[in-house]
Amino acid sequence: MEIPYTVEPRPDTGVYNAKLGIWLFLASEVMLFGALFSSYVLLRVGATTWPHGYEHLNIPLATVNTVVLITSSVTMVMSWASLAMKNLRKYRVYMGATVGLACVFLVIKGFEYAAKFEHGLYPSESTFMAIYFTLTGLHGLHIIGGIIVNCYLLGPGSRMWKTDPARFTNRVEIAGLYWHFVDLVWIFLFPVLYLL
Amino acid sequence: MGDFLGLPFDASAHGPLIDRMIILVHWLMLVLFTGWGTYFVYVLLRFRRSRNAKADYQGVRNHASSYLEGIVAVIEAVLLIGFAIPLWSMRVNDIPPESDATVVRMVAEQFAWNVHYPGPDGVFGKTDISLISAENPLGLDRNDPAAKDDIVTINQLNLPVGKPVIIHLSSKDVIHSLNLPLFRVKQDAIPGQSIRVWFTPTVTTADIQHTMAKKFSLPSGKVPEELAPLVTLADYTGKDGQVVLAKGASLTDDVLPSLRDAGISEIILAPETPTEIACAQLCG
Amino acid sequence: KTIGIQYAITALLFLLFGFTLMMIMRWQLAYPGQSIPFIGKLFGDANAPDGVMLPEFYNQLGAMHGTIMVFLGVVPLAVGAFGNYVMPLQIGAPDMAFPKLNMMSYWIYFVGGLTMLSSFLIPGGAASSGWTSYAPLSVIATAGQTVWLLGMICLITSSLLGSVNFITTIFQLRAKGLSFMRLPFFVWAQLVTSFLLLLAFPPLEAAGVLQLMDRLAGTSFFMPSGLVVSGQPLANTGGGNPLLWQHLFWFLAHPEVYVLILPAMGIVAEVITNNTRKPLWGYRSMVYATIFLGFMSFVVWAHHMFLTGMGTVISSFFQATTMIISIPSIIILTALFLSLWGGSIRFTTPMLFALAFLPMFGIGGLTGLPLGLAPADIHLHDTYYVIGHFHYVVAPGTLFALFAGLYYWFPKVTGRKMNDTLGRIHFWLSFAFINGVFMPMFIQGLAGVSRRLYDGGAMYSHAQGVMHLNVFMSVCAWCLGLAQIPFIFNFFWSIWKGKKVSDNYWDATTLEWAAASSPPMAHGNFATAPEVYRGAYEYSPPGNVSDFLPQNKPVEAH
Amino acid sequence: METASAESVRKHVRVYVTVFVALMALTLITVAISTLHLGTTAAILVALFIASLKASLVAAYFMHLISEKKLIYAALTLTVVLLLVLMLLPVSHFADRGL
Ligand code: HEA
Ligand code: HEA
Ligand code: CUA
Ligand SMILES: [Cu+2]
Repeated sequence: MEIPYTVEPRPDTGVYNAKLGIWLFLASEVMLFGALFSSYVLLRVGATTWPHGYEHLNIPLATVNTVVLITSSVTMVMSWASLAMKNLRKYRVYMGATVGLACVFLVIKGFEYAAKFEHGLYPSESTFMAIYFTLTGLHGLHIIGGIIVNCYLLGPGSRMWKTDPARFTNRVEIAGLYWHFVDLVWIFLFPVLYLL
Repeated sequence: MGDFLGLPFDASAHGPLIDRMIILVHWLMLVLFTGWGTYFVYVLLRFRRSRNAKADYQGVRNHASSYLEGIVAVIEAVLLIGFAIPLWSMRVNDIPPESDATVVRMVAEQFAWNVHYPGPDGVFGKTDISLISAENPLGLDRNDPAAKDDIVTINQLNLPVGKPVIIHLSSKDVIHSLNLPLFRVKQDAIPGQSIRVWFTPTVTTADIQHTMAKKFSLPSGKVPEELAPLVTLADYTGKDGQVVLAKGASLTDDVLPSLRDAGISEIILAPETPTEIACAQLCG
Repeated sequence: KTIGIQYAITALLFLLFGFTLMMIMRWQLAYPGQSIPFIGKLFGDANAPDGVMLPEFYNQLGAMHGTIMVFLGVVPLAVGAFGNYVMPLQIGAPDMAFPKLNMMSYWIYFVGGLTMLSSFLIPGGAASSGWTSYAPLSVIATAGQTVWLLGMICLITSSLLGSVNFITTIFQLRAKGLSFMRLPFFVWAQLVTSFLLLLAFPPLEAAGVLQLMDRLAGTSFFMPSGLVVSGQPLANTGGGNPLLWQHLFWFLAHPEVYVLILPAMGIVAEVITNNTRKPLWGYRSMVYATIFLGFMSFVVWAHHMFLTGMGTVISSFFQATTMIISIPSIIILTALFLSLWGGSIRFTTPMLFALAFLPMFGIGGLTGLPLGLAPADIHLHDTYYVIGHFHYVVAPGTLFALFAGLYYWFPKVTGRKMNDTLGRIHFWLSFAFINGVFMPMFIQGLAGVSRRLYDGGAMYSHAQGVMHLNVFMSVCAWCLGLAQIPFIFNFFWSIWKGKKVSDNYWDATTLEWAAASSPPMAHGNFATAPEVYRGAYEYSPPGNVSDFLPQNKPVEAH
Repeated sequence: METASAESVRKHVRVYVTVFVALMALTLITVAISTLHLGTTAAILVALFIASLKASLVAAYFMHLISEKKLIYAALTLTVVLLLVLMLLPVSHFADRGL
């Protein structure tokens, strides 16, 4: 007996298994970052002094990174759309772009970190720096996770396109949902850490 | 009920209120438990297989249980609004003005309580962590005029009876919890925060000691270990008229014979320190 | 299914280990400062010089007992084992929705468990700041705490993967005709439990990451300024808040306690209906109560923090929510009680454990009420009263329900039944001794004796009156340990030598009994996809020949 | 969006592009505003408002939430509610530290 609804949606719930699964996973991610965010609020309200992000952090770099990440989100959704339009070549291009942009994001972040360390700004420097490194670090890990998944879907994973295109398209959609969420987290981190 | 629960001796003004709270809840619990318990036992006997071979598909038809649940809810609401909330606000909001209270600072550390009295001038001297040392656990700045008359004790808290006490509680290292069970006082001491606790002692230590004193028949053999930490509240004289066991001393094997031939068969003993500053938080 | 069994064995072994730690601690509580007999020498001078347990070692055992029992014992057994094995069968699913994910979740749990155990071997020993790991104590603690945090992060990740899988499975793979109001109550319990795990655990994961940063990267999330530890000012920059940890911890840990109890209630409901031979009374109200309970459990966390300096407004809020959350529990228990009325009760071994659960959980739950009223909590907080309260819900409560489940589903898993006589011996001894351990705790607690004292309070005069109870409690604890021998023997003996029984040994109605016993370990549960025609508990329906009507039986058998 | 006909997908693509432009614009706007150094409260409100706007765009269009199924909505509503509870955590901490 095969596991049903791996590809086609279950009539009464209207979704296929992985779709529900990823959304539930994202729900828990929301609670994870939500908890860190409310910790940030609690600490900041309790703090006697709190620096403005722009005093310590490099806004131009971060802005570029925001653009990069949002763009990668678009290429991601485009890669799914290409598959929906039965076009594997375009899919490869867009997915490749997504991975590429993700790496660019990490490289830029790398420069940012390096700069901090040169000025002797370590997490232990202040609560602000601690929050900054923890949040961006955790977000970075999520980016890396995304890159791994996307690489798989770009390389070996894409063989499935031959055997079971519908399911492969779903997988890409799932990966996309995760990727957009990572982007979404950054959309909040950027103002919270850098602009306020 | 209070005795049944074995709540400790009350030594503070608000103690009885807290005990009443505890007692009331336990009445509710007792009623619920015995009620359901008897029902439970009855059902198990009445509806066992051998007595009731065929189960009844419907089971209970009436909805008495809903009313029961309603009643429990109402009682809980009464306990909460009628007793718990007012009592809590009395504990944390109605703090008497410091002018007519004994005010002390207590700073917890692993593993001691540093008590800081402001002295006659009623003003606490400045403290500074850079001054902290073995001799000066609070880092009290002795050059500060206000500090001149300050008194610092360790693990000892002396308070007048009948006058409110306000304790400014904090900690040097980890979280501790000031626990004075006989005074129904318990409050976490949290580093980086100063929290105020207040209560009014109603009994002197001596009186507590007397209420805790118990008669023991003189042990035949050696002194059992549970008697060892206890002390007498009076002098016991041998038959030659001179004191063999002085007031405040504890029973030892060597005095037993002389007490016996003095014809003393029972002896009154009480804990040496009937109440200590306990710490109720895991702190290492 | 394989995974369910793996979970069961691993979890049982951890339970046994956690209990063993406690039996060692109970020696120290009964005979403070006396050398532990036989095994005392084995712990080394770092922990117990010539067999006398050091306070530090006592704290390690305490913290690890709590952690292991909750996160490595009961939750994996209740959710990982019963959830994985029984739930898919009960909803007529071929398997879990994501088998690979499921396997990952088990192995991550396994690694997490080994990590925890390994911490006993490192210098400084295991975590010793209680299972609650309150900062700053936990931040300045020995390396064991770091290992504890890493272990927790594994366990949390495993639970998250698990719960995603559970929820998806329940929503997506229900058999044809199995609408939500036809689900066995056990499945409902698992569903709500999974949501609790899914949404309450991440905050603790976040807290864990922050504490790791504090310990490894020298940050000060939980460390206020100006700390002086044993005379030396701490180097850290400060600016943190110790209570932040407590908020995040209890935001998980309160829902967690319902994670411990809900599956237990589910099992009890199954066993009771089956052995009263009548439908569950008030099934719907139980379902709604469970959902409500699950939701409320997210807004009571600070009732563990009344004495951290809480004002009237907030304390009133949390007292109110705490009182409110007791109502659904009362509803569920009442429903279970009333289900007995008019039944034809068979006192089988699982039934004995299930019945015992009711009053035991009753005691545990009722003693939660005084703790929930802040003024009473002033006297009772962090005393043995609290220890008594929650052990009544987790030990004679949850553990007994889990035993009931083990005896009840054993025939399904192995095709053989466990020996009844041994089962009864196991029950009656356990029942007697477990009460002997925990009932005196209320007396000690009311007398004001604090928990987590390595001498059981012997140092305090206010405790003198009740110290003698410690010996009795410890003896009961050790006898409770002996009382498990019949069970352990029975368990392994029955796997190979137990009496072979039919697929539906208990004449039950729910779907798992429609599947062949000890189904092939390969994925795929049912020969043909079952179809459901009625609710889960059609026992002794009027005008039916047999006294039960399985969910998947097509036509009324007139 | 499993069963998306090529045609409907093309429509999607146009939407994606517009959303992309909007996101870029909003990004620049927040940065611009931040250079004005408004008062803390105002700054926070504006920044969070714009962030939420961007987030909802991403969620609605890239993650196809506008056309999602009831079940998903239900799950997310629950999550959002509990997220709010989580956000009340600091409030519960500071609201009144009575003593
Ligand atoms: C399974 C676990 C579990 C469960 C179900 C509960 C249930 C409850 N708990 Fe408990 N609790 C814990 C596990 C649990 N708890 C743990 C582990 C701790 C300590 C953590 C630590 O500090 O280490 C704790 C601590 C704890 C505290 C903090 C105490 C302190 O530290 O000072 C409080 C305070 O409000 C509390 C309250 C409650 C309440 C009101 C319930 C309510 O949900 C109870 C509702 C149930 C009922 C009201 C019973 C209804 C039954 C009947 C009416 C019928 C009874 C009659 C018969 C059966 C004959 N609990
Ligand atoms: C689910 C949770 C759980 C469970 C089940 C238990 C079970 C028990 N606990 Fe525990 N306990 C805690 C959770 C739990 N505990 C927590 C959280 C703390 C607080 C820690 C802290 O202070 O931080 C605590 C603290 C605690 C203390 C207080 C220590 C102190 O404050 O100093 C004591 C004291 O007696 C105690 C005793 C016991 C006993 C005697 C049992 C007995 O009921 C044990 C019964 C166990 C069994 C009967 C074993 C069953 C398993 C088998 C038979 C295995 C079979 C194997 C195979 C078939 C392969 N516990
Ligand atoms: Cu200080 Cu416990
Ligand atoms: Cu709780």
